[in-house]
Amino acid sequence: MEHILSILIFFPLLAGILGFVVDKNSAKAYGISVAAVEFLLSLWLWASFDTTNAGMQFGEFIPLISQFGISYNVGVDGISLFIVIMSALMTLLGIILLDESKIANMKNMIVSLLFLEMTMVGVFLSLDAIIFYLFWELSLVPMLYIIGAWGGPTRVYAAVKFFLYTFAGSLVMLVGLLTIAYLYHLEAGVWTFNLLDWYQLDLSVGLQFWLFLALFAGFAIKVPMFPFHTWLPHAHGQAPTIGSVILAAVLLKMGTYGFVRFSLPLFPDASVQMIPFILTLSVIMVIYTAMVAFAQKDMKQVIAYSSVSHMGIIMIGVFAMNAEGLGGSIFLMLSHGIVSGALFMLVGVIYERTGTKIMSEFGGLASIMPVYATVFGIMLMASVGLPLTIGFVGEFLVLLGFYEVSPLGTVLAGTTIIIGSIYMLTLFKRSFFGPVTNEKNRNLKDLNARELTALLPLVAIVVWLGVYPKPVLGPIDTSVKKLLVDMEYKARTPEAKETIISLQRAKEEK
Amino acid sequence: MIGISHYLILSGILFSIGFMGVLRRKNLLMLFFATEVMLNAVNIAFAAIGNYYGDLSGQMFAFFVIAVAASEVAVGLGLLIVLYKKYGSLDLDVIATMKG
Amino acid sequence: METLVYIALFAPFVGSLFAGLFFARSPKNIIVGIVNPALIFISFLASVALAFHVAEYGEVHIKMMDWISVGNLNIPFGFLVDEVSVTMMVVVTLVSTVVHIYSNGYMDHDKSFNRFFSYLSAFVFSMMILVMSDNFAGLFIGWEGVGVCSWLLIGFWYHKKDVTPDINPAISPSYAANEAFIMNRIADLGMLVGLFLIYWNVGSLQYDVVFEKLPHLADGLLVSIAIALFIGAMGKSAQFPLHTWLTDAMEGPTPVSALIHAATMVTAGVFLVIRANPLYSLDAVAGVSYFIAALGTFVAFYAASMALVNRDLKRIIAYSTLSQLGYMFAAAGLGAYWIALFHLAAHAFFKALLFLGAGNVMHAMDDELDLFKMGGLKKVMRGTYIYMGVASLALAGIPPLAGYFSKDAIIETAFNEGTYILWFSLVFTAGLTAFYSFRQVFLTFEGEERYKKYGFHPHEMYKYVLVAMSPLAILAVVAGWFQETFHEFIIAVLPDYEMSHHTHHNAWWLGLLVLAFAVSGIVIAYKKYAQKGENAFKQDAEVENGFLYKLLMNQYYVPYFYVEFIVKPYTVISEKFWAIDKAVVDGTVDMIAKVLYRTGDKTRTMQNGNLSSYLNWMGAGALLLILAAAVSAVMG
Amino acid sequence: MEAIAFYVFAISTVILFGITALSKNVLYAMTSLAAGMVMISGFFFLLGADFLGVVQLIVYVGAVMALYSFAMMFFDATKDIKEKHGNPALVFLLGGLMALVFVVIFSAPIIGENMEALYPIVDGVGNAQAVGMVLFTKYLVPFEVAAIMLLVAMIAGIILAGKKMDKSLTTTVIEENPEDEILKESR
Amino acid sequence: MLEPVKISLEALNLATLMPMLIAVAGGLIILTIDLIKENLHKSLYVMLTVLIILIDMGATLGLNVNDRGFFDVMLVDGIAIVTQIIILVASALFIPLALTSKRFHEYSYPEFFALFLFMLAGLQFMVSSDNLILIFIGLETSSLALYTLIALHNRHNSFEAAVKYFTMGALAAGFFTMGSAILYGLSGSLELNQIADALQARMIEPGMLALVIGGASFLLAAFAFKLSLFPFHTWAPDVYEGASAPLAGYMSIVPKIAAFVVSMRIFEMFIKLNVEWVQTSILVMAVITMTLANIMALVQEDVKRMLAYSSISHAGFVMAAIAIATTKSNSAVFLYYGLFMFTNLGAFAMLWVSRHKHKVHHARFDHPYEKFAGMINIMPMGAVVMALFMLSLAGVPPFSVFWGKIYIMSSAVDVGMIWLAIVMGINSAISAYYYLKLIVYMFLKEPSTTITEETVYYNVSKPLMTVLGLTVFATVASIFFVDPLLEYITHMVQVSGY
Repeated sequence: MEHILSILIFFPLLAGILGFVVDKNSAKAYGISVAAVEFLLSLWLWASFDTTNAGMQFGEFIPLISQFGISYNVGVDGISLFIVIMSALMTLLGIILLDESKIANMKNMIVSLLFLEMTMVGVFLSLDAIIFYLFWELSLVPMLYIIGAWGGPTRVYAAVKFFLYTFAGSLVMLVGLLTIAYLYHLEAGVWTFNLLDWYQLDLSVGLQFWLFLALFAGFAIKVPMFPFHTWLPHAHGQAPTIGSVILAAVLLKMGTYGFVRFSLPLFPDASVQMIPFILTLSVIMVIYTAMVAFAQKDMKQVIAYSSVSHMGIIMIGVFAMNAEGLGGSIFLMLSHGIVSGALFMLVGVIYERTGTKIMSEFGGLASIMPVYATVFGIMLMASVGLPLTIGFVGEFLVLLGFYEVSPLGTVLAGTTIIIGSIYMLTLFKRSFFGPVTNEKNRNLKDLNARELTALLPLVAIVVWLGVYPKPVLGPIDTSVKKLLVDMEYKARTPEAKETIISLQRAKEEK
Repeated sequence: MIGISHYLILSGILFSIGFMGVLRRKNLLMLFFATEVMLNAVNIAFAAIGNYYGDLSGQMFAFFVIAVAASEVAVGLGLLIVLYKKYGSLDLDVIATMKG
Repeated sequence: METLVYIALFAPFVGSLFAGLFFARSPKNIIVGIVNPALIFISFLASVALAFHVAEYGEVHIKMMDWISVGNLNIPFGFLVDEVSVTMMVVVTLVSTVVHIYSNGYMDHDKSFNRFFSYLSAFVFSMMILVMSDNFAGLFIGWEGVGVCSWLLIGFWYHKKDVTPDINPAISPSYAANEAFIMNRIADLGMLVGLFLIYWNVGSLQYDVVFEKLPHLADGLLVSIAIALFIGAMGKSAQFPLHTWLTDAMEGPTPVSALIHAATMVTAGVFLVIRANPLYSLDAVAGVSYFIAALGTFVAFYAASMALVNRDLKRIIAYSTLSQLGYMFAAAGLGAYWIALFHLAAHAFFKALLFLGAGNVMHAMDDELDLFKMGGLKKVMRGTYIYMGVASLALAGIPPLAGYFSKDAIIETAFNEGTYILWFSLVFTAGLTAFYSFRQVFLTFEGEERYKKYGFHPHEMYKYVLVAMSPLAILAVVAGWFQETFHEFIIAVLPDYEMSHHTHHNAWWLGLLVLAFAVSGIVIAYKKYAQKGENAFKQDAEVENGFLYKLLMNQYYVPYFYVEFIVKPYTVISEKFWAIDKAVVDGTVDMIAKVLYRTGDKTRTMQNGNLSSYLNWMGAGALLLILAAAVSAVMG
Repeated sequence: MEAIAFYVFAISTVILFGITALSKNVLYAMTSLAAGMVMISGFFFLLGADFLGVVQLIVYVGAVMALYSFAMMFFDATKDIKEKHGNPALVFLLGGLMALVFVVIFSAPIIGENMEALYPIVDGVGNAQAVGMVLFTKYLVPFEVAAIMLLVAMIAGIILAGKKMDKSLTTTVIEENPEDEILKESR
Repeated sequence: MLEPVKISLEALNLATLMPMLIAVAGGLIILTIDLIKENLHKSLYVMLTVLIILIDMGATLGLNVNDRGFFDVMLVDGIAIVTQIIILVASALFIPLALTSKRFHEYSYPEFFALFLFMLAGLQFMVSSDNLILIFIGLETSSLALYTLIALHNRHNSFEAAVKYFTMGALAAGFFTMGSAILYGLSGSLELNQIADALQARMIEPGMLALVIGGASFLLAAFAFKLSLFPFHTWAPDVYEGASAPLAGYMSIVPKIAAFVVSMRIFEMFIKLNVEWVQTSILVMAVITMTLANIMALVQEDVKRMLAYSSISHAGFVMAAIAIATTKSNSAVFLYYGLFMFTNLGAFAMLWVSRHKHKVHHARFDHPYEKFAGMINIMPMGAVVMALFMLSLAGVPPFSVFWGKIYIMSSAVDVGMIWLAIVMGINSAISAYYYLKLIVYMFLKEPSTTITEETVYYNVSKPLMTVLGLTVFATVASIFFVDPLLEYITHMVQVSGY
């Protein structure tokens, strides 16, 4: 399987195009089959992945616009491998969760999802800046449609805001990418957007700084970092369940992934310089959005803001710049994807039944829907980072790594475990505990087979990776270490070099 | 002695007169007159410069400008006629349905 | 031996899954009621076997598998069974077994019977991880695990609705559960910081590695680590100021209170300090240790004082638990780790017994908890009266019961260390302890039969439950007699603590003094609360309106303070932040869009459809260009 | 001599074109335009461009003016068109500034000293002859294109003014030509 | 006496004239056919025109690069050829749009096709010469034909549009001639290469700069009008609105690319002479144009008018490339227009497909946004196609316009004008709003009225679908042919010395 990556990227596209022909009533089955095949393919990728190799694997390189150095260039390493698998998994489960009786125009939904899957997988596998950008931008389109077509009352506003906000940021990023290519051209005399070539590029610290900012514009909005996060509550608030699931699970990860794949290795000095800035923003983001989450009345908004808060933790991990923090934050990307995806699914389940997401409409759901409450409880615990669930591993590692950067910051960011549990438990209490306050809810049905099929695998993963994260952490660790070594090698200023080294090892071993 | 500058400045002044006419005219027909003035003004300049260089190109250009002006008149008047048929007026304040 | 370790560890886990997966949705199933206690009992047997093994051959240290390994961090699932952990294991599994059996009776009519057992067994499992782990991360797993189980169990009757604090200070079980969880999380953050400090300075989280390297670290660092870990311990063991959750946790079913909030989980903090004794006994952190002792003493007194006036059967026991935890910390802080552990074990027995007895009373009184509505129950509940009497005697430190030995040792330690203020406080608190314990017992069982007024029809608990409680009763009596055996057993890992000659010399009158306090406490209680007829206890409005009474009744206004100065401001700030988020952060974005749009609307006027003005624009543009040209030419 | 001629012509053209640009009456404007163009041809003769002068007279004064006259008749030019001027000052300001700029620019020495004429005016050769020579060699292509342009203008004039324009097929739904059915997509 | 001139036919290099001659001949043939037999069906003329265009294209492709002909009046350099190809391809896509299933006035004239071909010839002359006279005549020929074509749509609007365009065009012609006169005065020549040499030699003379800049200003004004740069753009929205949709689309491509080439020839001469003022003012105009047009497009209610503003904005975008004046930026102009052509023509063709005889949905507009509400339900393929065009126009990769955009942005970055690249980026983001607006209407709104015979878009026909198919294909598959295209263009631009 030399071309496994291309197959992974283009299979959903092809299937999506063919999906136009599929009969309306069979669309969901079609979607499930395609997504399942895609997921199996991604598992196959994992199976044939060489976990000891830190570099890029399964690389493919086809020049597209040779004169301008744009090529179709893909590859996978430990960092991207699992995000790709997660994307495939979440798409599959999301499609399974779709309710045929509630979703008008299922075929369009399936086709958009398959296109979306292509772009997601494409973003994480691209090693060419322009191809990366291509998938990056393209991912907005199906999402726009999904939010806009199946969303809530102000869906159009939310969808357009989502699109424009992200689009604006990424255009600045594009200028940054073009500048890098130009600088490479100046130095090497050839045009290329090949990321691996760019890694060799030696940039002055000043340039690094500005380029970092340019790329920051694109990534930070996507993450979304405070104060660029306001599109997210709108998008989540209006999006249909599947939209929120994919948005939270995968699309947000593009931003943090971008930082890992681009900002850190390309601009080691600037990254080191920017540590205080980013970390300050992130810590604000963690605390501030967690508090805003607490103030929410709408269940989904709580989870939306909690996503922002958790993304802050991921950012902290990325800029902790040591194997623990960085590895942890990549793991946290996965875990946040799984957990927030599951939580959005769960909110979707209750929304489908009652048509509302306002917590005061609920109360005492645990008595009526015990299984639902149990699954929700498990996800909640994973979300607040309970050990032996997937959420703990990443959060622990991130905070651990961050401690080496800033103890005070860690204490501040660490409050996430407190305020995180405050809003989550409050949500749980308001909706699930207490007597049944709303008579309408008395006859709600518990999770049905379809919903269980979508949710139980996530529960299993939450527990499995919480107990035994090694198969995932291993490859991540290998690649992250290489990344850090490269960064240190590439850093120009001695201060940056020193910072990177000093963040790496425990004092005992220095 | 009349130098090149005299001709050119005259040409410029005539051009400005035409220019001003174009700007102020609301009657399309009279606006066309003003454009003719402008083109004629330029022709003087061409002829003068050509003369001072002892070169025929200027005269050539002027010649073609005259041709262009003539063609424009033909097309312009054709347009005016259909316009007049539809709007019943040549006033620019009337012919202003498309805006925004 | 590995097998035994795994049996001890996983038997409760199997029980939890068994009850949880197979019977979650079915109604009460007696199989669960049999299988789960049996599994815990197996775990107990394994623990006992391990204890003998350890006594003979020393510790068992096994590594099950890797857990997290990233960068230089390597955390395995490893288990260390040494004297300390095996003690805890035995205590935990023993109390758990009893509580499990007891729950059969207590939860008899509850429709969530199976769920209860599932949670309870899960708790035991978490607790076992906590005590058996061979590294700090593993400890943290258990630490959080018991937290969650505690959350689940406190909120077990989640369907109850929220009421105002003057009706029920805990508001509702689910509220209390959340409070407990969040309070614990605050402390956990401290614990995590401690872990981070250890990792970055030692490079490992394994106990053996860490303790070996600790002495080489800088003093300041050691102090930080000690403080951070102790903050963790404060939360779990409900030390001031993180203590309010414990009394509210009484919202949970009584077996839970017995097991979690008296015998086992709340002692985890003490366990942590004992486990980390190589750290706390370092000279560099002597200040911290002394602070621990002082705080423990303070809490001992502070909690006891609140217990004096409370009318709630379970809350009194909860305060007493707090108070006893204070004793344990006092001992641990003063370096007498083995004494702390000894008191921990003894306390587990009699306190669990006390709680279970209280459970019987509640069961009999239809979950009524107000002491003033009880009285004279001894007639119908003789067995329970005996149990609670014994437990209270033990708690009060009356020889030859368990409490006498363990508590006396602590008080003696305080004397021995020359910390006389602590010593006297502890002695005085012992008197208070005796008073409030017996106030409670007498109000419940002696005196007028006030319950009749309220129309209760109390009845004794099932026989088998009473039988099942007997091991605890026996242990509450006899545990103290094995002090020396335990001492020999435990000093293999814990530093020995011997009283000085001087203390030995004074031991007799010290003991007598404590006893005197205790007995007088009981006597006063008897006088006041056990009488019938004319002297019968009556509520005294004058006292109840007194400042002191109100202060104590309102728990020194600490919960009030928390609500007014933390919870409410937090809510308000959150709302404000949300408003800011919408108006300012999001508003700015929308503003940009609006400004652009309005500009578009404004500039539209330029396109007014009039050719003449178009021509003017064009002419002006051309002229502008030329003028700019002229200007730039002049400038250039 | 030349100076006198120049100033006479100059002043008269400026006045005449001024009337063209400012007069309210179409007739005056047109008449002065025609007269001005005659004066312009005077300049051409003055500058030795005899051919151009003749062309100017024929084309402008002859053809163009004739066209305008016809058009004027068509538009019923006797009725004065009231021109509303929103901002007359601006117009004069723009025109005045433009003139000023020209004066400034053209006061600079525009003519190069050592320029070689590409198509020099040879002494003793008649202007028309010389022009013909250049026109039919170098400028043959533009000349032909100009022919096309005139053709275009002619066609445009004819069809725009034609009767066929009176009934628009664009806006009226007439019975569709059966032939157009072939283009109709089956809906 | 004058010597008789003897010139061999070969020296004239008549081949350079071939493409234009074919177009002119074609026009004449059509006129002749009409003379012989009247009332022939328009499809005949359409196909004839397409054939002529194809033959023209063949002749164009057969031209030798950097050839001069006919006393050096003709200049067939790389950019001339590339431009002609773009013009011809756009024309070949434009003409079949006449074959709608509803009848529209202009296509009932065979003269329409003849005028079209003459216009083509004019444009071809205009781009393949560096002689100001020929440029002027070519420009005027094409413009006059174009005015007529617009008016032939035969509605109130179209006359108004044609007159507005015509009048402003006349003023622009005045500017052009005055600018040429000044240059002629400075250099004694009307050929750009000689003007360049002469100016080079005279630049040091005092006072020269004012004259040079003055001349440049007039020319700039003239071409800014043609390219619809601020503040000379005011005609564009009205003319686009008044013209028929395909013609509007055509106008946004063909006359503009021709004008771009001439601007390239003229203004880069100044830039190479280090007249910084020209560069600065072009940049300022370009930036204002793209921004202002974008902002005004935001508030439009009619899709066609929105597309008009969007075309203005795109022109501003590309004009910036002229100011950058490197080989890369010049190549980018052609790349951009080569790709933009497909998308924009496609978008206008979609409007054409949805055209009704009456203004069904709005008192004034043919294509208000409301008309497209719920199009996904009425005409799903049409909606998808239109959405693709909109995304492409917004610069979403991998659709065609994106490649042009990044190439221009990259060329801006290359000369250190990062601010310009960022301005372009932000403008793209703003523009995304109004493109999205249409997508929102098509996909996310319910149809405004119940679907009746009147509201269904049945102007569609096989030829239209073919054209749409081609444009969609080019828009979507651009990623695969950008490479050879770019290589070809860069080669052509390079050999032309730009």
